[in-house]
Amino acid sequence: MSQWIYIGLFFIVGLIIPVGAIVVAWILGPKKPNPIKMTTYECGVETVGESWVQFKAQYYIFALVFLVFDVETVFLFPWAVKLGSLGMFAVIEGIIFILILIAGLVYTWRKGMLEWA
Amino acid sequence: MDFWKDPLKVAADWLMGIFTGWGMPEIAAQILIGFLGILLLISLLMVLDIFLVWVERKVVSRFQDRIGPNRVGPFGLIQPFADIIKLLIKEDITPGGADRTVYNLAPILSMMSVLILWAVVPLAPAILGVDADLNIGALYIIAAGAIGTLSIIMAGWASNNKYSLIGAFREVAVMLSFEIPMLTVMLIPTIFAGSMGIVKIVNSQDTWYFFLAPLAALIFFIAAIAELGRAPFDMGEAESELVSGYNIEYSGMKFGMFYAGELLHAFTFGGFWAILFFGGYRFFGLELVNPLLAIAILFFKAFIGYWLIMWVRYTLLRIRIDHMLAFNWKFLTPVAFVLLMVTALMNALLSGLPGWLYVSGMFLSNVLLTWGALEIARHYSRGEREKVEGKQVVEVGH
Amino acid sequence: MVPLSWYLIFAAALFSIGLFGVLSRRNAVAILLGIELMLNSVNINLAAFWRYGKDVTVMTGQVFAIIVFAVAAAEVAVGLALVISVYRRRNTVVADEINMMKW
Amino acid sequence: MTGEQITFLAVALFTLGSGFMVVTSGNLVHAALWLVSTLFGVAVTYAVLDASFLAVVQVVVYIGAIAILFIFAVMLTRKDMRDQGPQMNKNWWFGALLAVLTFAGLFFLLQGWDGMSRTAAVYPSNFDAVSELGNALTSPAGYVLPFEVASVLLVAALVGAVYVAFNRK
Repeated sequence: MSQWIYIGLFFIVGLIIPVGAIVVAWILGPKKPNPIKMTTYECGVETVGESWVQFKAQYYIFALVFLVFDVETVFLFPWAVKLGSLGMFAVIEGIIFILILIAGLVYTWRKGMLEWA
Repeated sequence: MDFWKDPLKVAADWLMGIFTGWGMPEIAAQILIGFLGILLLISLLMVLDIFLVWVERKVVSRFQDRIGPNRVGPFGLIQPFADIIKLLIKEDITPGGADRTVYNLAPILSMMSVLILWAVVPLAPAILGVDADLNIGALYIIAAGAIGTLSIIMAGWASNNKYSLIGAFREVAVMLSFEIPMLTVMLIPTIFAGSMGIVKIVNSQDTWYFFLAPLAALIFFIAAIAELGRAPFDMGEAESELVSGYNIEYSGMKFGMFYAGELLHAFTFGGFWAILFFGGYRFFGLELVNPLLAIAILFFKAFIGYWLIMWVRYTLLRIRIDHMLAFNWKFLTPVAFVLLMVTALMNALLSGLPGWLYVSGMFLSNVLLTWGALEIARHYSRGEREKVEGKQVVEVGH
Repeated sequence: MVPLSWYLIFAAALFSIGLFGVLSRRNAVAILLGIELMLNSVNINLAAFWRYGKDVTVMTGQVFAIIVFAVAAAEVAVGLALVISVYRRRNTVVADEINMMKW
Repeated sequence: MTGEQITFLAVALFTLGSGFMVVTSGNLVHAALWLVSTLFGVAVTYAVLDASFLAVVQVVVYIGAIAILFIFAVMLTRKDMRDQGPQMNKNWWFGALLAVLTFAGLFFLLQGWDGMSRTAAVYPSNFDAVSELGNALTSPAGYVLPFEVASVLLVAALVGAVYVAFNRK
């Protein structure tokens, strides 16, 4: 708990400093908005249509694969901490775990989901 | 005499005396001192950040055979301060269609995600409460990175601009993907040290972990560059196609936050590279002489890491996003997983052996694994090339 | 010290908010958001019971919570995949309009 | 009121407030962002409970992966930036009633339980929770099977999700 107080203080200071910088800039800077200035910047070309563009589903697949692997790797952290004192049994257990993980990766790969098609 | 041994502790004790003299309870005084210490650290980091702008500009110009800033002050040293003044008095334009709250929150979170990383940086063997030795330090780095990822997607979405949305998506896809090998290689120092606490990892590095796991250090370095979104992985802000990516609609100080955050992030990851694989503040017992010397050692090592990141950035070309993601998922991630298995196995097999045998066994297994992975990759890519170009590939001498 | 009851009531309130989201939202993604809130409230309970049990060295509560993380991740992965699959076929994510299994 | 109680109340109010915004916000991207702040509040709750590992995993997994996946999914299932039509179905009042009743019922049930005013167990000063967790997850006497099954579950989820959503034939 006492360590987390310091971490919390870091969060607070880490918020104060950028907020302070932006507020100071906001006070010092001029404020003369006009409609042209506020338009979307697309290299000077008139904006066509909504800013929403249909983005590739591929981005979503990478996020999906990432989610699964992220959770699994996080699972391995307690294992890694304890590895030194548990001996061979834990090592084999971890290797089985990672092999299952790799099986998932291989399946995704075979399915062609990792291609940027 | 006492002051020079541990100046920060002396200062903390002195402040403690003052605060308790005012009738403040001890816990509150401690928290206040912690707050002041953190404020001091972060202010110094911001000054360092301003200096990094100058370093970056000077180094890139040298790489590109230019002189760089040289007008304002000696060697252009005052240039970044002039930049700061410009950023401060510049008009802050919010695009019309922007989602104001999210738009304003994004640069703040981006900067915060970098600053909070310093909560787990062990600056010296003994320094007041700032270096809280969390027993989850390694994961904390990734957690702070998660907030950075979020800030990028917020900036891209809130700007209401096609380029920034595409840039944010690319950037986030790359950052997410490269987080997997990074997490995996972070497990390797954890295995050696038997703890996730950064201080324990540093203290147990009697031999630098670089010698135990050079491949892990390399993978961490590559993943860190991708995580930072710097060239050759700067897909998110590919200037020539996406103008500036997710931060295109930002101006003035808000853009300054993204820019300064990126530079400080690079420096911080140089520091983490040094901490995880190159012994952090340790340098042949020199760190025990004086805490300030230990901090100097850490910053020196971090600068070397930062310099390498810059070197890579200004030497290599941008990689296409499909190549980048394929490189991560089809090469880096499997290699990292295999390396993790090999390290765990070797660690168990070699644990009883004398030190030098252990180190050389680990080192050799890493080198062998690197060689094997490169061979397989070369074989595979030759096959791919033959598929594309027909059977006419002739091995060209280097 | 914070008594155990505060945590339990906090978790119950979060659970109820999540339940409200699940029952009243039209968008399928928003329904999944509500489910996330409910899973989180369960995890708070597990962590609180670990801390307020007789012996903190018994890690059952935390192990349970970590397994819940894995289940939540799996649930999100499959749930959102189903939503996207439906969206691609029916061009809608409104739960009322997804009625292919109804006669 | 001790400092810990004030912290807890502030965090709980923040979390519940953002949780309420998650279920009522009209803009789905905003709802997902409010979810992030709820999740962050829960992470702080874990930190208050001394469950450091859970706190960090909460940020890494929930904010770093699940929330991002939600934002991606919201953007993938919309035709333009804004949502049209009402976000609540016509029976929302029934849902609200049921939620209030659930809370009241849970509150009533908890009132009758005698363990409610229990205070936290002593936290040994040199107790390394992560190491103990590693022990529990990997030692044969602990939770080895759930540990491995979780891996299988996640791979199964990956396979299923990839198959359902993106089966290219």
